[in-house]
Amino acid sequence: MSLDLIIRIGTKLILPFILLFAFYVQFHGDYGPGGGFQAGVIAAGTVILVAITFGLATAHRIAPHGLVDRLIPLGLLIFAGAGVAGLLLGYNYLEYTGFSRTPAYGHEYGILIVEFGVLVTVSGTIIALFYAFVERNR
Amino acid sequence: MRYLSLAGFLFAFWLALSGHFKPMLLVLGLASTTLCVLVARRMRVADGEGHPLELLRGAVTYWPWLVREIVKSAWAVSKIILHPKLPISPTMTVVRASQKTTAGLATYANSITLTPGTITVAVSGNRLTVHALVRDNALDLEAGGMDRRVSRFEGSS
Amino acid sequence: MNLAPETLVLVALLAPFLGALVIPLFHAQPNLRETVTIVTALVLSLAVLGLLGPVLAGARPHVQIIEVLPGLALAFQVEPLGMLFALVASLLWIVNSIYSIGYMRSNEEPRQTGYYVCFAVALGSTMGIAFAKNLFTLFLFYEALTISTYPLVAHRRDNEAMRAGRLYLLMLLGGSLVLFLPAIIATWVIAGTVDFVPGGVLGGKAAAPTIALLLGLYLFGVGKAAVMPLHFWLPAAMVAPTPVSALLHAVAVVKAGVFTIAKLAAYTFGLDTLSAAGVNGWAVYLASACIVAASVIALTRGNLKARLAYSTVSQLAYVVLGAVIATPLALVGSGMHIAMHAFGKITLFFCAGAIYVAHHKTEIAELDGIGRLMPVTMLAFLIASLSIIGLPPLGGTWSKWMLALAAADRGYMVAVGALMLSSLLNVLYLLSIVARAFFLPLPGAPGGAPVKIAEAPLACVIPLSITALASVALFFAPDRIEALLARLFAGG
Amino acid sequence: MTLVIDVVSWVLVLLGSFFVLTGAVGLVRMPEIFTRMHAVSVIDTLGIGLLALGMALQAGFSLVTLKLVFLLAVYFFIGPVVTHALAQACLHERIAPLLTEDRRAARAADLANERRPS
Amino acid sequence: MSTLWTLIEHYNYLVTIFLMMTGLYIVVARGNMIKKLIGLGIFQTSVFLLYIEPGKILGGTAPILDSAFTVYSNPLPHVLILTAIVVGVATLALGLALVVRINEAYGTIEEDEIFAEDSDA
Amino acid sequence: MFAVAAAAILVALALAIARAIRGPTVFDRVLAGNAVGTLAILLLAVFGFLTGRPAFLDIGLTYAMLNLIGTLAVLKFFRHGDLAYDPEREGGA
Amino acid sequence: MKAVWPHLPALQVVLPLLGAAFVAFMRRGRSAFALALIVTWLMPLISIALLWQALTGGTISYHLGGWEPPWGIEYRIDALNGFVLVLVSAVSAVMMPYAHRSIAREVEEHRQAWFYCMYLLCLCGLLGITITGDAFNAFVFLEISSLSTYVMIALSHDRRALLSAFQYLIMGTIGATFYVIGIGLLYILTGSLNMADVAGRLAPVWAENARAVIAALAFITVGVSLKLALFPLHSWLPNAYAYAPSWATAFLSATATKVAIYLLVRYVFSVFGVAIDINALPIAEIIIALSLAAMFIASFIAVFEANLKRMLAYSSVGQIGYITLGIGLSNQAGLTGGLVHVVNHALMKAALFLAVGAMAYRIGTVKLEQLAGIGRKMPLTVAAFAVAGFGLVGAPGTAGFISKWYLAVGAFDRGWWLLVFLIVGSSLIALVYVGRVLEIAWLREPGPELANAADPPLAMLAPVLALTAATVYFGFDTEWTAGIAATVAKALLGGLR
Ligand code: NA
Ligand code: NA
Repeated sequence: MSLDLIIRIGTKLILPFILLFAFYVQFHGDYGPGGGFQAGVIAAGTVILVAITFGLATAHRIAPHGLVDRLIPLGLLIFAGAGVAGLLLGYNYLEYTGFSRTPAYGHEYGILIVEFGVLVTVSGTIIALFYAFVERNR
Repeated sequence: MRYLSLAGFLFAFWLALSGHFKPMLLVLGLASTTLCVLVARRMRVADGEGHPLELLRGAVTYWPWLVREIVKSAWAVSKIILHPKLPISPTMTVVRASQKTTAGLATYANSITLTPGTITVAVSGNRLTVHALVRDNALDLEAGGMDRRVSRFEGSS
Repeated sequence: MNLAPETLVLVALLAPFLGALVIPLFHAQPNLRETVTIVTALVLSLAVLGLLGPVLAGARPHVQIIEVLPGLALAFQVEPLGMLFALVASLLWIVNSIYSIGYMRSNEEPRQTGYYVCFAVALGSTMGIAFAKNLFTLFLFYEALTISTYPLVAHRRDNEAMRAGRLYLLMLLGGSLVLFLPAIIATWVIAGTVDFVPGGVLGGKAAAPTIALLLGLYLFGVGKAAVMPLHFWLPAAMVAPTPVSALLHAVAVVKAGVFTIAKLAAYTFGLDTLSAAGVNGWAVYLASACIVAASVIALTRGNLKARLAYSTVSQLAYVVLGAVIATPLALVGSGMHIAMHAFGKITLFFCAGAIYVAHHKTEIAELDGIGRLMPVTMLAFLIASLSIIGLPPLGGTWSKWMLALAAADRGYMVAVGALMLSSLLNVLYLLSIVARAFFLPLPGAPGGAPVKIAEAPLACVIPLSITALASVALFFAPDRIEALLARLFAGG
Repeated sequence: MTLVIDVVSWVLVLLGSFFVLTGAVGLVRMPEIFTRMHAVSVIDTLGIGLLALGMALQAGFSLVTLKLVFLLAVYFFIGPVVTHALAQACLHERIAPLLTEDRRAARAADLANERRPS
Repeated sequence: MSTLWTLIEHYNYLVTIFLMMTGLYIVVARGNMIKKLIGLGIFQTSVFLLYIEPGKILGGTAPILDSAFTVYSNPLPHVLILTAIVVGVATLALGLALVVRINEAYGTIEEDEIFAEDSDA
Repeated sequence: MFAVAAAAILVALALAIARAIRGPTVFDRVLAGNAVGTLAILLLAVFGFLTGRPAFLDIGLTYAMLNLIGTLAVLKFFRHGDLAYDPEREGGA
Repeated sequence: MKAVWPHLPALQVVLPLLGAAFVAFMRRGRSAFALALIVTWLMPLISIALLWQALTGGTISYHLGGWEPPWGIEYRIDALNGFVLVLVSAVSAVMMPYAHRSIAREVEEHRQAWFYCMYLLCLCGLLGITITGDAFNAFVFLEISSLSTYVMIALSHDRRALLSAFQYLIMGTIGATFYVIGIGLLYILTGSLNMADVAGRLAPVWAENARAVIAALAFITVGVSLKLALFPLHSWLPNAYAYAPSWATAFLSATATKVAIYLLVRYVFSVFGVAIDINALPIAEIIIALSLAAMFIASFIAVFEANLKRMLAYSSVGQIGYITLGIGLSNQAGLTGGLVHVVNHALMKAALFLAVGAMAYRIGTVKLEQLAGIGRKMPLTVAAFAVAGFGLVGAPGTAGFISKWYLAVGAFDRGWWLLVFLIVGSSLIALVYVGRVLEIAWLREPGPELANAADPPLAMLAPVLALTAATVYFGFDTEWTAGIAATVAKALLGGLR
């Protein structure tokens, strides 16, 4: 079977919007913890969708192994690093008040960074798991 | 151009979803949009198929027509479902698609599927294999009314 | 060299362990290796002898290493009973070491380095037991003694030896963990201390039945005392080489058991508490029964070492008897019997070993006429037997006499009867061997014909002669021991 | 005005509910997979659409409405793709559709003929 | 009657208990590792329902888009549920990965067959 | 009004679940499963309106997207036994 | 230094987390090990400083993110968890040098970096459970440590490790879920997740709805008991310990179960105990009964195990029984005994598992019948095994004796004579399984397959000997073990209602 036209076009059409939706979820998680996780799942979903419709090679071109494997610890580093940055600025761990002159904004920025770390880790994990699953016999 | 348009759509999508117009969120929205466009480029999805900018103009007339078709056939299918005898006559057929672009072809195929009572089962060249719930639906499609409508929509751009 | 008594205590404790560390270094040079053993034994004996004077003078040298828990310390203190025990053990170690050299080399025994290491550790542990200031310290070295002697018991490594080793470990270590340790902890809970204090620590702290129960725990928990019916390990351990048997029966192991019992009587229970109504009566009868029963069993054994083993079980019960009668006289008798029996029994085992080394005989039935082949050995056997029986002019006389006197004093006529009956049985099972050796003809040799004397090597014969002579000497010097033991009651 | 909106949204919601129910009934009643897909498509189109419209009317024009419209749009793009994929997979797995008439062979020939003259 | 009311009022407890039991049963009764994981997933899901109740008690709501942005928000139940879900998903993913490797190593994912194979070896 | 809708959706849900259980083919289950998902989202949306929490729309959107991915994955898996199957590289099925 | 001082609680958890993140970037096992070593060696410095602060200055409270408890997550260090922190970090630090060669032998090359990453995550989780004062945060850390543990086990090249990891995953998840149900109930009842806060609010709830409080206690107890392998919830442990990489087994046996025990103590005494009359419930009786069952049944099974690691694993189940027995006794001496055995068992079991791991390193097997005469070839290793083994028996002069002493005194203080005999009697079983190994190792002649066996390299030998020395040292100097345990026990019992 050649690559099915309808599925191909449908996927192409919707992919950027799925990704954007991921970012939307990311930045609108009520400014509290959580958004990063769903966003990570959705973002990873785009890569999985690519792999399913366009094949694994395409997915690898977009998200190579080396990148994916490093996303997990990178997210962790972002998360923990933001906390440590708080420490370095003289506040408690995970206290981001020091990130801006206005404490409330500082806190907001901190949450954003942390959530971004979560996004990176989660998407990396899910893509890595997907790769591990589909490549197990190769 | 295509990317610019995609960016426009994406940002509109963002605004609709977000509903916040605080500077920080707007900045984030723009950043996200840019990132998405970049990724789309990397994925090579925003081409004539994936972002059929050309079909935009015809959409204004085509979509309302399609909605009307959907309502009509949904009503028809409902009647069949609720009819005690379940008067179905499933039929498989092949119809010709006269669209010139793959985007147009996909529009036709999806329109068939969207309309209750008919499903595009397979696409092969410009032949669509269609499953219809009743024989009349199949014959209607064979007659090519919808095909012409989609082609006109495609051509109008 | 004039060392402080405290230093001598440490020297006595550390010398054997240091020796054990040095011995393996000379694995390839047996002569040097054995020199290390002998030197260590000499150093130990000198240190212990050096303590004798101060202790006789009333000093109680005392060393605390560390306080393990509040009120519970790893600590040592020399007192008369321990002094006596340490003296006996350290002196006999010298003799035993010399004997070991002859025995092990003649028999070309394997694993000799390990053997000497274990021996040294066992002696170090024995010193720990002798000088322990409290039950915790005593228990620590008691277990160390068990563990270090276990490889000696299993020395032959065949199935029988392994089984004996397992039994040894299980009954001694197991018994001590299951009965002895709870008794110690109970003492701790009841008295608030496990220190050895003259006059005891339990007096007035608990009701008589509780004390009696505690006594039972100690009697059976201290498995090394081989109180019947927990004595099986001792006959089974006969598979070990003879010097090991000597270690078990005379130098250290069982002596550590009965020493512990005597020490408990004097310093944990206190004689008054122990002899109070409803506490010790049952134990006196138990000890009496053991004395007789073990003697009867000894009579039925045809294997020389097995007979000696049951003899030991019986003789240990004498010490226990003295401890549980719990009068000063009885306790002095007990302490004295530890020494007397040690010299007698070690002689007997040396003799049994010498017979094995020279003629590879183990069964009593094979000993017909052997006195003609080994006159010195069998003469020593006779002397030792008489000491065990308790006939003058031998050391055993005094201890038995004191025990009987103390029993009569307290009205334990059954105990007196048991002592007398046991002496009779001793005569039967020991002197019958001597009689067989001297008066029955040597099989295979024409009657009356002169036979060539074939003794064991000198390294075997000299030690057994020394110990036999010591048994005689002890008859004439009981007052020294008595003087030492009398210090037990000399005003705290 | 509110009354009119109320009434209209009432009607829409009721109609939507009707189509949802009908589709579900069809899902149960239809004899095999292909025909069942047709029943489900009633839910996916009119069922969802009318209900959403009814709710949007109630909410008035707001972001929520806009969002609802977006939701519908996404459904309209994704729905047929999913349905198509399912149907295609069925056919590929050799699940023979229950047919009263199979016009494929004849039509293929017709179309081939049609093309040749042109 | 009042008992019945109590039960109905605390329907989420009932559902929780039902899911717990179902999940545990599957975990225990099934030899197929995938099914065990499914059971485990159901079992874990039961917890999420439990945390919905305090949300009501404390007057917290699920995140609302246009609500005023609060800096110091309480750890609302939904955060807890979400975290629990994350943990659950991670557990299931790891379990699945293990099952895949078990299948490679043993050629089966039935527990009794694996036991049989290991005891042969 | 919304209560009526909710009731209708609930009944529809029951029917769809019945179909999902009865099958008989895996594709029937996938179809019914999709319908269950759609109906559940619809129900949530209705409840959202009832309780004034339109955030459920986001859930609906998420579901729609994940549904696409999930269905495609399931179908591909059943078809090729392998999600990594690459139609461009490995040619005809 | 001054700037770091107030943030030590955070660093205790964050450093291993950061370390794990960095290690994950690494490809080579060697560099991963190096980083893990550095991080691990920093841990005891922090934990000792924290314990010192807690002992001298009272309870430390650190507010994560600057949010005030009970809303924010609070790290709360008192003598109890300071003590556990020091145990976990110090034991890890001592055994860490051993890891490099052992892991290189037992884990495939390309997975070694991954192993160290998981180890650091696990360490982070364990320290997190111990340090946090927030019930839900403890759950998160519990799962972090558990998930990384499953991976660590599965990374062994023995395929049976996969199955063991799976079984552990199932049981561990059930346990964690029970725990989270328990704290969910507490949350419903009190509206708080901060342990200290919950304890403060529980009393009125108890008066009103005792059954729900009991349910919460039951769920938490069962969940944590699964994690700490309380008999009969131990079924995951023997296989997991037997087939995991040797070093991982030693690490887990010394730390993971101990941290779970800490959690149990924390809930029973500091959360529920202060609010309700815990002695009115049959919880002590149940724990004591299960502990006794563990002490006898699990130890008895150990006697018949042919695989040395499995034998030690069953022994662990039995030894955990002693710890929980002390918790069940809940009087000064008994609780002290239980707590001090947490330390003592950690030291002894770590030494034993490491010694066995050294045998596996040298001869590739830990089957008992193949170890005949190994005492001759690996004298120091087997000597260490012997000393630590006698520690399990409770021989005087070892740390194990101290534990049993306190436990027995605790039983006496309750007036339970019979229990005393059961406590000491069960050590007989330990004597049998330890003695059996020693007999084979020392008293048999080595076969030709042991020709190349010798004591392991220094980096592996030193931790074994150090832990063994600690076993002996803490048998005599108990100021830092029993001393602190007694202080902690006094504080815990003093807080009881
Ligand atoms: Na359709
Ligand atoms: Na353990």
